[in-house]
Amino acid sequence: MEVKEPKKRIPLIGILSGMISVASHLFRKPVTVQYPEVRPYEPERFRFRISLKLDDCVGCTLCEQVCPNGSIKMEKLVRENPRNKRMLYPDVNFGTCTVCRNCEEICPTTAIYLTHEFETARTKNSFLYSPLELAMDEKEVKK
Amino acid sequence: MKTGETGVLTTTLENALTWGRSNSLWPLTLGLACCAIEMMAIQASKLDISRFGSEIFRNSPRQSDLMIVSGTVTKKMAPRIRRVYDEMPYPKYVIAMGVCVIQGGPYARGYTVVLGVDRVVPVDVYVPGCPPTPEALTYGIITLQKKIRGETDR
Amino acid sequence: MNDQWIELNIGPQHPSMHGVLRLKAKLDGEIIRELEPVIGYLHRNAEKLCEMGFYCDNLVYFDRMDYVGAMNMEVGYLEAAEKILNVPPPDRAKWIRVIIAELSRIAAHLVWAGAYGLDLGMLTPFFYCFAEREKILTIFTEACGSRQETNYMSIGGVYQDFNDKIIQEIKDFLETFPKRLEEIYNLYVKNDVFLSRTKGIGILSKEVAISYGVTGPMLRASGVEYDIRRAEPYLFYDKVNFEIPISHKGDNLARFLVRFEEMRQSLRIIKQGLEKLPEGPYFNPKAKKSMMIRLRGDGEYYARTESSKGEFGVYIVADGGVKPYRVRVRSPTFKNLSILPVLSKDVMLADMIAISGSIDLVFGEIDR
Amino acid sequence: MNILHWIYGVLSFLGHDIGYALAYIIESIILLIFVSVMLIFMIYLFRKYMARVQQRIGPNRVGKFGSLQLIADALKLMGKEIIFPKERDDLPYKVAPYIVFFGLILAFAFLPYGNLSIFGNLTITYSDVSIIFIFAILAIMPIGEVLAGVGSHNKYALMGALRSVAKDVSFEVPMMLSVLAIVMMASARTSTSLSLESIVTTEILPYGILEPIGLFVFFIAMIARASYAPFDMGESDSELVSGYSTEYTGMRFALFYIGLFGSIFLGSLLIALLYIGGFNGPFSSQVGFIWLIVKGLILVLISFTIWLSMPRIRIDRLVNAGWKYLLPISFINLVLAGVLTLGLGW
Amino acid sequence: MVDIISESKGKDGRKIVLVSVENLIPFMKEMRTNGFDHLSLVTAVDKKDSIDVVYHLHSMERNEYVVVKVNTKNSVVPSVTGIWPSANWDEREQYDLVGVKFEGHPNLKRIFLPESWVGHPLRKDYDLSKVQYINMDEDGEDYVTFDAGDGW
Repeated sequence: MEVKEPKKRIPLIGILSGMISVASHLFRKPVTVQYPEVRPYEPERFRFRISLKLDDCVGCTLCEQVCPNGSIKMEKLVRENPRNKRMLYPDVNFGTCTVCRNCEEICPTTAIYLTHEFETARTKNSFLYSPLELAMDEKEVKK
Repeated sequence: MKTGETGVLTTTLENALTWGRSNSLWPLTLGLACCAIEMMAIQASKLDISRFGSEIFRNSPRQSDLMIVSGTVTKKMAPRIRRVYDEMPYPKYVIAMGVCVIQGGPYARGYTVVLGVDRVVPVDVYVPGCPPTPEALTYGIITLQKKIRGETDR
Repeated sequence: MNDQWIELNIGPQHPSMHGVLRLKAKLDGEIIRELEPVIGYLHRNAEKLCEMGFYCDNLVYFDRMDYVGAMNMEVGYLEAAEKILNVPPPDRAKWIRVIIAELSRIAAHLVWAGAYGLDLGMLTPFFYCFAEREKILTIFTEACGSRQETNYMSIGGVYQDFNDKIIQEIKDFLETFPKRLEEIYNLYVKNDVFLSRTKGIGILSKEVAISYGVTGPMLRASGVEYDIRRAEPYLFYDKVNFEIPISHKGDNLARFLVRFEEMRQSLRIIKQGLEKLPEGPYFNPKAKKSMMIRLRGDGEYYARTESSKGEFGVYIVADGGVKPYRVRVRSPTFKNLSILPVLSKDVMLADMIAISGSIDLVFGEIDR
Repeated sequence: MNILHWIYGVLSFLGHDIGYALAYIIESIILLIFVSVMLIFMIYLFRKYMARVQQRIGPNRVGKFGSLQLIADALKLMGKEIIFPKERDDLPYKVAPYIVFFGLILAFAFLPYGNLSIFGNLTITYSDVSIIFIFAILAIMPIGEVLAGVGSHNKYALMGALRSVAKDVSFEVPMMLSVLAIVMMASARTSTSLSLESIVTTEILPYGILEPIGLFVFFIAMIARASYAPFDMGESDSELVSGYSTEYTGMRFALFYIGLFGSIFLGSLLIALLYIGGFNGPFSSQVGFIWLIVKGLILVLISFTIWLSMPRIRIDRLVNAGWKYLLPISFINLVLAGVLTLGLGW
Repeated sequence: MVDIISESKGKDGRKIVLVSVENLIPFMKEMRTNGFDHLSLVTAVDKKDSIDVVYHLHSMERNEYVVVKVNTKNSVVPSVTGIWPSANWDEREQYDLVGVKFEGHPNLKRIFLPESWVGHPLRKDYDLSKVQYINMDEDGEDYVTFDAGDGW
């Protein structure tokens, strides 16, 4: 299919119509969502930060294997959990996590999952979350 | 002037300057990779960074205050980033956007990626995510504003 | 004459270099006499890293190649990887991939259209384009949870199924978008100055285009009716009706018009895809859960797909392990960029910017 | 009775010499304040307008509706480190921004702002040949740009300066010719036809209606002289990084930035005065000043819209447009004006 | 007709032709006259003891696809830049990353990495643990250093 070239016009008419089209947006509603005051629309599946249910984790190290960036390392954590005999829990380095969701996909018990938290900006380059911190809410984690 | 003698005027001036700086961060158009598109998205209509006074993306480093390092910093690019940073006038701020910039991200195991732009330039705020959503980056800019005003604890 | 030429170094940090292209130009006044692109400022060694990761992990690097149209990259990689691993996706997943890939193509072209306006000094269309792109990204977020680097598709299907809400949202988008598209289109093509900047500038002839390996909208704008979706159908592209827009002019304007027409055709494909979307599984159970990292493959496969930039080829050589032996990516923009020194010989500096903008450069893909 | 005399009337107890000296100083301060307030308002208006046509909100965090945004910007720019490039030509580099800025301010001094019944004449400095003054000052501003481009020893800046010279030269002549037509027509009615004030006060119909071609030429030339898209050759963001101002930091850059917006405002006021009746309008003896500002702002908005909706024109086509199209058109306009003046006695 | 070593069919249903290094240029010229006007891809695969160079040829008109393979022990292959200009950058890239020397290439320089980079990263024996750093000298040219203090 041959694309249509724009028709020849009298000069300046097209420019005028463009100006009118631009100026007419003055009367349309802005699409801006004023972020800090208004929470942006977050779809149900929106994912950003990894969280952990400590009681569900069985310490199978699958998430450590599947992580493409090596962000997840298993850490020994003495804790009462009959299903986790090896006492291994993941800790996540958010400095390298690409939110690919492979860990959530592969986890056999859905212990590791992703949450909507996105306000994770910091002034220090320390994003290593211990398993206990992973289980916490982002606001409670103070570094 | 000694510390004890700082009059009301200097303090007020200092406060006013801080207020001006924090509310008028002009970013530099330094787009490196994927995150640059999300950086453009904060400029665009949906998230409109101009509300915070960061409207003008200056092309020349001489006129900008904020360098958003958006995207993977390779070893070949790192000296250029340093040069651009050196060309910026004080006070200047750097936001490391995305995990590639923070610690190398998915490319950390490779052979040409700098493991964190903080080895090249001093970074003020780190925004993790790959790429961070525009909201997350906006939160980073708000954090930077708070840092300039000396309010943040994160 | 040579000693009067100004040597100008454009980039890597330059507003219209679309990332990190560096051009060493020799200028005679305003006219470019010699141009040498220097690339590699975003060389992230994705091909090496692909040899070090599982088949399912490598999707991460492909997402970040053409980062404006990430879904097309995923389709390209999975076309090859699934054949190597013998894990074909079910029909529903294939249709979902068609729909999502076309949405992604529209998003990529919208980013291009906005950025092209900025290259030429036109401020406003950028905002309209990004506002529309934002709607597509909302659909992506609705479908899989990420905006840009989605990691939506996985070996043997897609991660999450379409639900009614997503389908409704896509339908809404199909309704509102064509009108906005025409508005943006008119803003550009009705403008005399825009026409004067694009018409007859950077003419690329058919023979030169083919011999330099140029593909995609750039090739079609030079008059070759060649689209891999039609020439070598993958997914379900043989079951949908769409036209291949071509133009025989080969100039900047032709590329612009072809890309806009492609967006309209993509809308048609999405519409048909939504109609034909079957019920059923969306995931091949062979690749589910912990099987993800145990898939083995051998042989070699070269999959060609039509990304938003052109022919995107993935060549995988496997040796029977859980990780690929060698992954090679044919990136369309890499080949398209190699035409820039040819096109911008003896043109004005401003035209060179217009030409390099019309190539649609994405550096994640060129340098990989 | 203009402002100067009015102030002198208050200060007359100080004697003639001191009184007039003080009056001049106070008047200059009033002018500076007026111009800077207008420019700040203009830039704010531009930002808000740009945001709204782009479906955004624009600055709204600092002050009510972001009204203090410009103050914040100015404070920040004052506090910036000033970098002097190593290989600069010292004097041109340092002088350039001030030439642009003070050229702009000076031009505002000669504009007639109306004749109000309360204050009397609002003109800062009355001159019989104010048109010549204004256009002479307008011709100084490009010199600042050239000095900036050459002085900062940067290839982008140099190219930006060369482009802006080419642009200014090619649009200067059509602009002057179309003004000449107006002077010609005004000379039929007033003896001081080179004074902007008498041109406005003695007109019967606005000259824009009598010679629309002149208005068209002048408008285009004005946008070009003010370096607005599609003629923003000096800046050329996407090609030449930031044009002649590439190497400037802090307040020096701000002076260029103000110069950019100021010259569009100045041009709009000139068009309003010359072509669409200036401060004439209903109740002009009470609100004539307001009329002038409103007309000027409407013209400014039109040029903003042009900026926002147009791509940059290529430099050779721009020069062509200046010499091959606008110049003949302005000659035709001149002839038409002559016919109107002599033949019909308008 | 140029001699070929073997012909087979790949997993993707495309004809794979294996030719010897000496016969490559005549064979490619013949393919070009046969209408294969589009050289889609040049790939070098390090097979540890030898290197395969794979050319993906495509004919725009007939929509045909042929894969040509060359096996080289000393990693020297004649360049096909004279036949298809599109091979220019591809061959530079493969020289850069895999270290195949394309004889007769007009401008065989590294394309992604700086000229003084040691080793070819996509070789299987490339040592990732030896970190190389890149820095920029006064003139804006890159140089490679192994000294961590000089790099980033």
